[in-house]
Amino acid sequence: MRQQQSLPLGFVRGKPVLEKPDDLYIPPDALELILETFAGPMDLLLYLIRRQKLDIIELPILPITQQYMEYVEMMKDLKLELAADYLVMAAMLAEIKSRMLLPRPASDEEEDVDPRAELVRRLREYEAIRQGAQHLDNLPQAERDFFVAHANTTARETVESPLPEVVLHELALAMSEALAQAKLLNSHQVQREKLSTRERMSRILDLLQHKKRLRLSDLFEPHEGRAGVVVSFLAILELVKEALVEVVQVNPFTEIHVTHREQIYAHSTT
Amino acid sequence: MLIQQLKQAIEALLFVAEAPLTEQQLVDHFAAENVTRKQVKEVLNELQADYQERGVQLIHVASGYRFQTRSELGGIIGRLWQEKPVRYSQALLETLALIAYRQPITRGDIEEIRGVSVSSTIMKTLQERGWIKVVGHREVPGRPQLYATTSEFLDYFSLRDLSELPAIPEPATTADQPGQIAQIKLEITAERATNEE
Amino acid sequence: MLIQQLKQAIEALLFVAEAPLTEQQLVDHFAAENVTRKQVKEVLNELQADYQERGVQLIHVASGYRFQTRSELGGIIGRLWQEKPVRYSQALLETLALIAYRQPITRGDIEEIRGVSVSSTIMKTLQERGWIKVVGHREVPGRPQLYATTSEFLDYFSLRDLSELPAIPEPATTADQPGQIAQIKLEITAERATNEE
Repeated sequence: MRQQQSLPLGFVRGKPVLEKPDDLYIPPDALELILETFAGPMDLLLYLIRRQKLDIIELPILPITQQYMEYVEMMKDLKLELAADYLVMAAMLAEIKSRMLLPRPASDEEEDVDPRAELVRRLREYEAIRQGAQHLDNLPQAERDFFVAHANTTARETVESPLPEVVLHELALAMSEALAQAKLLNSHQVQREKLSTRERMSRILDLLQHKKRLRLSDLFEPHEGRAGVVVSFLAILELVKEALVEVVQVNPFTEIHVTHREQIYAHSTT
Repeated sequence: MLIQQLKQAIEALLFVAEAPLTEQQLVDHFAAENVTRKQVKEVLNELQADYQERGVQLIHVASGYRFQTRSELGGIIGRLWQEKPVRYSQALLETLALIAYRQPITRGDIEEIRGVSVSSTIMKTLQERGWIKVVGHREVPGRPQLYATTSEFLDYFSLRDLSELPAIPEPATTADQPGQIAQIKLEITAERATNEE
Repeated sequence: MLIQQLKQAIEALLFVAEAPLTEQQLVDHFAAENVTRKQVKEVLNELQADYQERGVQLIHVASGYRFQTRSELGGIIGRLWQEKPVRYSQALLETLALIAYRQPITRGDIEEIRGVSVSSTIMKTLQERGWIKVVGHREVPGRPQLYATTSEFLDYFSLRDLSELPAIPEPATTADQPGQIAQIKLEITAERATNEE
């Protein structure tokens, strides 16, 4: 059996699990825990260095490589599906180790770079990032440490959405567009004169909504003058033409009434 | 638990709870700390006094205590949700124009001229705005309603009567358009000027 | 507008707004009342002082000012809800830390430093939370995406800007410096291109 030393099997809730159970039985859950213990080979390597109270700069490559390999072997022994990343690191350590062991050619001295330099740089950077991760975890976090404060308000309910604005010019343009669509522009030339008539038509119809019968004379307002009388008269003729009203005179020389056509039917049926 | 801590905690709870919290809920919330009802009451009273003159106040409503904004601030706060006015659709404007220029008119007449059906939403919007109203029915099968514009419509557009409606411009789609050619020419000139900069 | 009224209004606004409000948003909100930036600043300072010792505090985060509960009360307030707050894995925190402290950074850079391949789940989680975003591409073969943190990230951790992150050692410089300098230059170019879009 492999010598264990005090290699941890992993960490459970931040505490290193140092001893493998005597009977070598590891519950399946624990296996996964071990796998997930280290965030990767850099994490493991850093742990090994820190545990031995070694300096990253003076990275003692031999013992570290040995320990790392032991750990990896142990994981293999436990039939853990080892992440390829751990093996990549193992290969890297082995390479550095072999380069350290080779005698250095004196002529190359100027270009000679410590084979550990790159790994040391990475380890230091990784250590810095681990610290950063720790800082982030310690920062106050929304929904864990603090909650956004809100007060109730009824102000929102009183907000009225503003009504769209329309300018007169847009209306004329829209009319022109509508008529263009119908290719009816020529036959529907709208004259200002006629608009007064149409307005009067609407007014007479509106009056008929409330009063079923209107005296013709009531529709002529003397204060409007001759022009007003003409407009009213034209409106009545137009309404008759469009079959919207009826003009009735029961007997000659009696009052002429303007009624809704519907009214006629009502009277004739009763 | 110190009363000062309890006060901070209750204050924070009232500001984050989705609904008002009752005295009882607060007592229950601090069951582990053996907080008494008397202490909760005391804290609530203190908080109500603290916030008396602030922008938000602690109010006791039917379902409990909650913080809410001072009622006087309604208008200023409401601006947060004030939307920019939208624009009416072309369909609505054309419908309104047809009613204005061709009144009294039925929905069928409008549909015939526009070649598409008029949505009830448009008619409803125009009626709610007070710009059109039903002035009668055409005595044909179905008795369709006759629409006309209202005096609110005239007021909105500052018109004394319909005869003041502008004459209808030539539609922009026809071929013989001296105005449009001139416009294009101007655009090119403007573009050139920009390029020369 | 009296400063006392302005204070009440700003206090209320900060308590009802859906997101933090910036000084500028507040100045704009009171445009009709001719409120100056100086007055808004003054009120914000006063409010921060008023709430210093209360259960909620006025905090300046990346996207503006907001009221939030004291961090010490997290546990007590958390009881309001059934679910326990999420705990993030070491792998996720390390990835996030790399992006936060070394941005803009590619996935390759992250993998190189962490010594493991970055899981897509982690990147997806970080993006879904709105904490990281792609800010450009490094102009090397494959044009890998450059990641950076967002203001939502800062808001979540109650930070105003990246300089408020607790310091960590600077990355050690390597022997092959020229390459790295060129790389940094490219990153800046990429970032600028994104900003101009």
